[in-house]
Amino acid sequence: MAVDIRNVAKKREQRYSYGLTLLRDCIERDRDLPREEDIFKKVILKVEDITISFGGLTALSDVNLELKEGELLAIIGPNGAGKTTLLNVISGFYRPQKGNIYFQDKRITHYSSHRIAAMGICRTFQNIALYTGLSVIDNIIAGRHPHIKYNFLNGMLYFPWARREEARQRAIAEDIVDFLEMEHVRNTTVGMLSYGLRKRAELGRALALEPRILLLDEPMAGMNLDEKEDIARFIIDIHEFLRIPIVMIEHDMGVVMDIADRIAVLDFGVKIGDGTPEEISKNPKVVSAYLGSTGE
Amino acid sequence: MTINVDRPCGTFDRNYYQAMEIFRTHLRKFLMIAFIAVMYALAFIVDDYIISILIVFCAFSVGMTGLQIITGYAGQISLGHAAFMGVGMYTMAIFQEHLGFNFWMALPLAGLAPMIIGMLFGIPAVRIKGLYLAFASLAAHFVIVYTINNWRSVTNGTDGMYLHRPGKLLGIDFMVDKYYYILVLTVTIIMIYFAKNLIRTKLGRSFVAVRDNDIAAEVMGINIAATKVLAFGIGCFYAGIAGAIGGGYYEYVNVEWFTLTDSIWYLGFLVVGGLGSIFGGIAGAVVWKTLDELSTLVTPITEALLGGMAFYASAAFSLVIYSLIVIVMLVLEPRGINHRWQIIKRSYRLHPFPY
Amino acid sequence: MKGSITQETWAKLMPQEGYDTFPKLMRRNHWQWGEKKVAYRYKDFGIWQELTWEDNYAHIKALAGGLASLGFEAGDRIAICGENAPEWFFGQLAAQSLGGISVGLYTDATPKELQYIIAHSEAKIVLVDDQEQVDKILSIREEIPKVETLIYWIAKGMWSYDDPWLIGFDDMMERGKEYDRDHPDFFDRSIDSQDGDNIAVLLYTSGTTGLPKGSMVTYNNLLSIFQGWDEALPWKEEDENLSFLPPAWIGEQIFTVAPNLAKSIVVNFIEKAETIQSDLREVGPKVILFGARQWEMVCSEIQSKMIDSPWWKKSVYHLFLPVGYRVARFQEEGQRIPWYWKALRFISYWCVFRALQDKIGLRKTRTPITAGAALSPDNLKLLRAIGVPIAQGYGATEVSGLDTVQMQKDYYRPEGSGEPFPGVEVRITDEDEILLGGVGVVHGYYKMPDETKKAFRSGYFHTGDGGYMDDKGELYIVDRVKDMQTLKNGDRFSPTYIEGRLKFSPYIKDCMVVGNNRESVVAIINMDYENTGRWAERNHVAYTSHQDLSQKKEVRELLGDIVGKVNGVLPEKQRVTRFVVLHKDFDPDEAELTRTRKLRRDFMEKRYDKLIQGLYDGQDKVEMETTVTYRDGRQATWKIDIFVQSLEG
Amino acid sequence: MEDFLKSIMLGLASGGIYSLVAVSYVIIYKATRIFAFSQAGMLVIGSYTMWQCLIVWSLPIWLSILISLAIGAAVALIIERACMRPLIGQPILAPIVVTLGVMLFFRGIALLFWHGEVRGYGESFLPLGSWNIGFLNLPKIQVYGFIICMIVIAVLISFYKYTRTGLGMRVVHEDHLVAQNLGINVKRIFKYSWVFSCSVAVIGGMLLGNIQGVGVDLDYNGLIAIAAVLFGGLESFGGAVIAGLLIGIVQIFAIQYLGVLLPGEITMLVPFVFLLLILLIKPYGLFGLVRIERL
Repeated sequence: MAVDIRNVAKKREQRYSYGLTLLRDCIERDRDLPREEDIFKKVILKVEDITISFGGLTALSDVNLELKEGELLAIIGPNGAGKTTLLNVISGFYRPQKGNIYFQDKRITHYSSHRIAAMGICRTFQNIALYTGLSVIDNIIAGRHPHIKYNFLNGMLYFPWARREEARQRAIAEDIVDFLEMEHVRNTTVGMLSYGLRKRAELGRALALEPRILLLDEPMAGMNLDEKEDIARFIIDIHEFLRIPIVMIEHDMGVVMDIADRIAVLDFGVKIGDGTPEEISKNPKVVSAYLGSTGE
Repeated sequence: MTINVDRPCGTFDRNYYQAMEIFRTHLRKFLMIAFIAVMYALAFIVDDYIISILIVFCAFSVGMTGLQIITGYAGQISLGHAAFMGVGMYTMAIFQEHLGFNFWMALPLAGLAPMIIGMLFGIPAVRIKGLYLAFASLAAHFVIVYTINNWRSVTNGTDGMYLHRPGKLLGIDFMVDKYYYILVLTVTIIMIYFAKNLIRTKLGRSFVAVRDNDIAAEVMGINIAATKVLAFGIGCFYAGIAGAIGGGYYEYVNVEWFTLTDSIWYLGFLVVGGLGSIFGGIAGAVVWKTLDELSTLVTPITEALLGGMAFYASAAFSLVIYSLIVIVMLVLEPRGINHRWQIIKRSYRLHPFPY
Repeated sequence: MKGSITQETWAKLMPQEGYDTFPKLMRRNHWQWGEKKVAYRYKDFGIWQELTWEDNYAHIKALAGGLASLGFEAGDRIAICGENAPEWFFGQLAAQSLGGISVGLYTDATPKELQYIIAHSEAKIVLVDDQEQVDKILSIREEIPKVETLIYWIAKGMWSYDDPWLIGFDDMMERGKEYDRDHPDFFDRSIDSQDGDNIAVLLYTSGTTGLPKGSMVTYNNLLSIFQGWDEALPWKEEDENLSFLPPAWIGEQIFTVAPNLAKSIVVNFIEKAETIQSDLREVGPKVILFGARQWEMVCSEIQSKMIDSPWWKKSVYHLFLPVGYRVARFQEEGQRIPWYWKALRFISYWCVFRALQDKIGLRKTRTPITAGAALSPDNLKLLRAIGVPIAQGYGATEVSGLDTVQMQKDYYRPEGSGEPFPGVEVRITDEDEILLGGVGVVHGYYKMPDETKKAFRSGYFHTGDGGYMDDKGELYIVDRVKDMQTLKNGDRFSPTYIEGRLKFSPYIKDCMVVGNNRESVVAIINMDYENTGRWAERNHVAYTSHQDLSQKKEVRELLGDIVGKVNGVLPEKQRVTRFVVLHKDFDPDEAELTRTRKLRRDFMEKRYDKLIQGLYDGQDKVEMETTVTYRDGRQATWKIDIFVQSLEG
Repeated sequence: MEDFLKSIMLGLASGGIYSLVAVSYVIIYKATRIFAFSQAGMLVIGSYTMWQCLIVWSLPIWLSILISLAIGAAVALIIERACMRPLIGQPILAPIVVTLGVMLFFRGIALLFWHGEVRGYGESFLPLGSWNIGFLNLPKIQVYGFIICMIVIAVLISFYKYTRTGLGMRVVHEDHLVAQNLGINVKRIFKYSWVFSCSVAVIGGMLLGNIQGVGVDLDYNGLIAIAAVLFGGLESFGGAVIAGLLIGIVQIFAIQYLGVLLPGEITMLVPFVFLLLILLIKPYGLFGLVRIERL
């Protein structure tokens, strides 16, 4: 059942709430939220026949993709199919040779990636981009960068404004740590954490940016069963409870089949399938791409 | 379990303000206040020669803190820091001489001028990753030296300019070295307090983000180029202020005081002091300036040894010895005195446990 | 029922007239302190949030109103299951202020155990903390028809549950406020309607044998035992206490609820099970009650860290430790400490032990107490040596928790369990079973008249523990009467004593000694995977998993000479002749241990019977086949062979 | 038009030296990815050792050249072994500061031993005088210097292209780990690149000493060469050579045409202004590799 972000529950006290209360208040204040009737209908992110090549090697050719409100889109495909390159293009790290990207009907193809991040397109990386020198809580507070409201001058003076703002940001960061159940590793440096906890910390950093959409790059790669369960639970919570549309790259078909609303299949830079999990599992082209042609 | 080293047993935080305090327990607050009180008391105890050394310590601590912000925190290498200190001195002199500003008016301007110039030079270098800012700052050094030497009408070229200390203020005559030292110390404490807070807040974190992993910084919505330029600007502001208060003591400024060698020693002794911490910067400045004082004592001895060539000997000695210290220090302890100090402090606090 | 305790001590211990129940005390504290003093402090979102007595009173009143609006009257039971949190005790006090009884449940209990206790105690309302417990209760919903509503306070992940049977904690508070508006003085009326003799709590003891028995503990029992304790070891009002032991255990009621209400001390709640040690260090409590297992963890942490510490720290530690041991031995023999030893102790305190206590978080602790399973003497000596004045205690739920504690700080016996409190009477039967009487004896077991008759004879409770009293009146616990085992040749030996000594080594996590009517004593040992793994790395022993490391020859030799050292202390015939290193730890989820980590011996002997047979008939390798159930229910069977290590002599 | 050609010729001559020094920077950057400021100091050492052998000990030319090269190589080995190897894993800042320290160390040594006076080679190294071809009079020293530079550069480039160790150096430049997997002894490659770089710098020092006279300020010329390296792109030899020549020409033009407008001595100013312009327009230089970030 589509539980819309606004009327999930009345303002509950943080201790007895469903979690992420402070973050939800921030998202409601900063972002323009989907109306109830837009869920699964209004397109929020449109990728229009993107082509990109690195000196002769075409990583993506004419890829079209749409992400609707409140949808969990999984992108699957064999290694080297251009999945990560697609995410890099969306988040502004690479400039496509051809094609455009529209976010809320605004062309953002050539925006610099920090502007795109500040607009609410947050992403996590396959090989984790965190500050291994800082502790988990500092990483998350660093993720709050675009939403911290004081300039560096009264930052230097620190006392009245900056101090209050830092405390407020720390509270939001703690809210995320509590949601991701990382209280016991809150102060350990990220360098000393296990792989699963680092992926969770990175998810926390992406959340700290008050995402309007989330781009997850193989959130469950290289994890044991328990860690996969935890991360899957968090992703489902974020998707259903905060109503954040998610684009997820994943290899584990079991996970993809049961939590994805829609699946897009990429093979050698070409989109060969797009639809609900049932359609995709029966689509002949996808089957042949994955299992090799059946040779008849 | 990881023991929270900087909290003794039994101190817990009731709100986030307490959690963020630097000096959490009363003992540490008391120690810091006591240290500052001693520094002020020194003004009335020691003789004028020591006062001059202390003033130089303070001035160069401010300069080194500026370089710490550029290099230690934001990871950009600046080879023109001494030149920007010079710009600070000259702006002070120019405003005081040509436009008749008094000391208090000219001081902030002495910081702003190098900041603006620094940012101008920084802009070309920050667009791409790597040590291009080092080259840009090197170019800045020569351009500044050239303009000062050749803009005779304003900076009357190579024969230097005069600076003035502030006149009487509330009955304190700053011409007396003691009171000027107190003024310098106060400015230093304020500047270091600003730097400490800068590191704790949003901009400081974005400096560290840019230094450690600029892809992650980009993803967090940090405008990398702007952050690097701002870091360079703030660093040069500190250099300017350092120049102004340092210059105020001698009340004379000359081009020879800030050569390329000084810029290199700035960088070298910053690394000796320790990157990435305010204390490291101050330690580097103190080491550098004590070596300076020692080398001035050494010259009579070298004169006796080498006979006539004393003039060259002392310059050569300081060059050779300093560079040896920097190289040896870098090879043996790349993270500087501060890192060694942190290890000792941590080992003491963790006693008797190892981790 | 009075036994040998004089009349006026009995009267002195009884709570004053107007304040003989928990809710009344709570009301007095609210009236007396209100906003001025902190009652509860809990760590959430990284900082310690504080609740004053005003907040407590408001929360409890609102919750009581909510319960009343659900039809909860005097005499009804509320079952509470959750981690230590203010809401746990709000639920208990709210139910008690309506005249109800609270039933404590353990969070790591299996659904089957929960179902038995809830059904047996006919609880009307169940209060749990988070989604995990809610799912457990929902899975046994059919077997507990009497339960009308299920309340939860941590709502994470619960937004899609819209079952009317479930109510959130803050919704209960709103209902309570409405109820309070239309029945203005229901709260005071119901509080005044009770007196000291009402049953306060129903605590099910998960005995090592048979089904759990619920003992009916009254307010008088709890408050008078606490009063006796307060005379022996006085509490101060500014004391701090850390609540992390399961509230379903009598120790927690006596040690946290009673002092908080009677002497208004501050109770601190930990954030999460994994953060106990860092929270302990942050709070620095004045009084602490640990189970033996927690003290063993503290001791093994000290030892394992000292093994890794650099040479200069190690030399300082080993230089001053003998001073501590020597001073402890003075205290043990009760002699006066000579002045130069006092000076040495002062130096050693400031050089090592003050810092050491600070790191383990016990620097401010005035009365550290150990209860539950017996703490092995070596641990006790180490703790005494580093300056933690640990006191051993003994008690039983049926006699309202702690009954005997070592009271003098400077005089203690390592094996002893302390003198009885004022108001507690101890007697030893001829088969040296311990009988406990006095103010703390409870009414009996709930709905089990025959068990009550068997256990409570003539005003005394038959503890079933073997022991003896020395001339100074100190009680010594040897072992469970049933567990005292006899070898084939008639020698009696106490397996828990040997196990205690073995567990003192950092490389042994747990072990079980077997020998009842057999020719010799053998042991099944669980190695401590973390410390042994670190030892293996230091000695270049390659290993992959817990199972692989446990069967390594080097590990067996390492444990061999530890067992040898322990054998040195034991009399000739009681020595461990052969032992095996088990490939996995004893696990409460496979019912090998009780909730408080005590061994279930007969079940284990049946389960590892093939292994024990192999030990006795001299094989050097026993082939084992064990099935392992994962947390999500999947089963896997493994075939592995366990190597036997025998000790010469 | 006439002096236009003349200034180009003069520019080419001094440009030759700059490209030589630029090449020495590139050699080290190509192998170890560290920008070695110490090579500027090597110019000073090179010229002084040459002067010592030639004038003070009055050895024959070829012997003194050999001795200078040997000393250069020895110094290179010491620097590489003592300073650079322990810093391999360190962040980018430490090696750069060490090379700066080495530069100042050389300056200190020069001051200490040779008391820093400016000295000339006089007749002994390269013939004085000049030829006049048509209206140009080309000072012999400049022409010979230019030719020597071009020879040395040709030798180097051919070495990199055709010999095995040269190939090894190029692999090491791409990625140290890959090189190690291919069995290339990366440490030996570092040694070679430092030796080559220092010997090139020594030759540059000799020629520069010849033109401008032996003195402590030669390391400023080394800094000027940085503009050349940047302009040419940090990784390419060809780029460094061409850029060196261009800088030489630009310098000479600036002195002739701008010298009139700007007071004071602008030989130092021009290259650095040029450097700033390069950074603005083409940060990666003419032939530099545009680095793509693999995410």
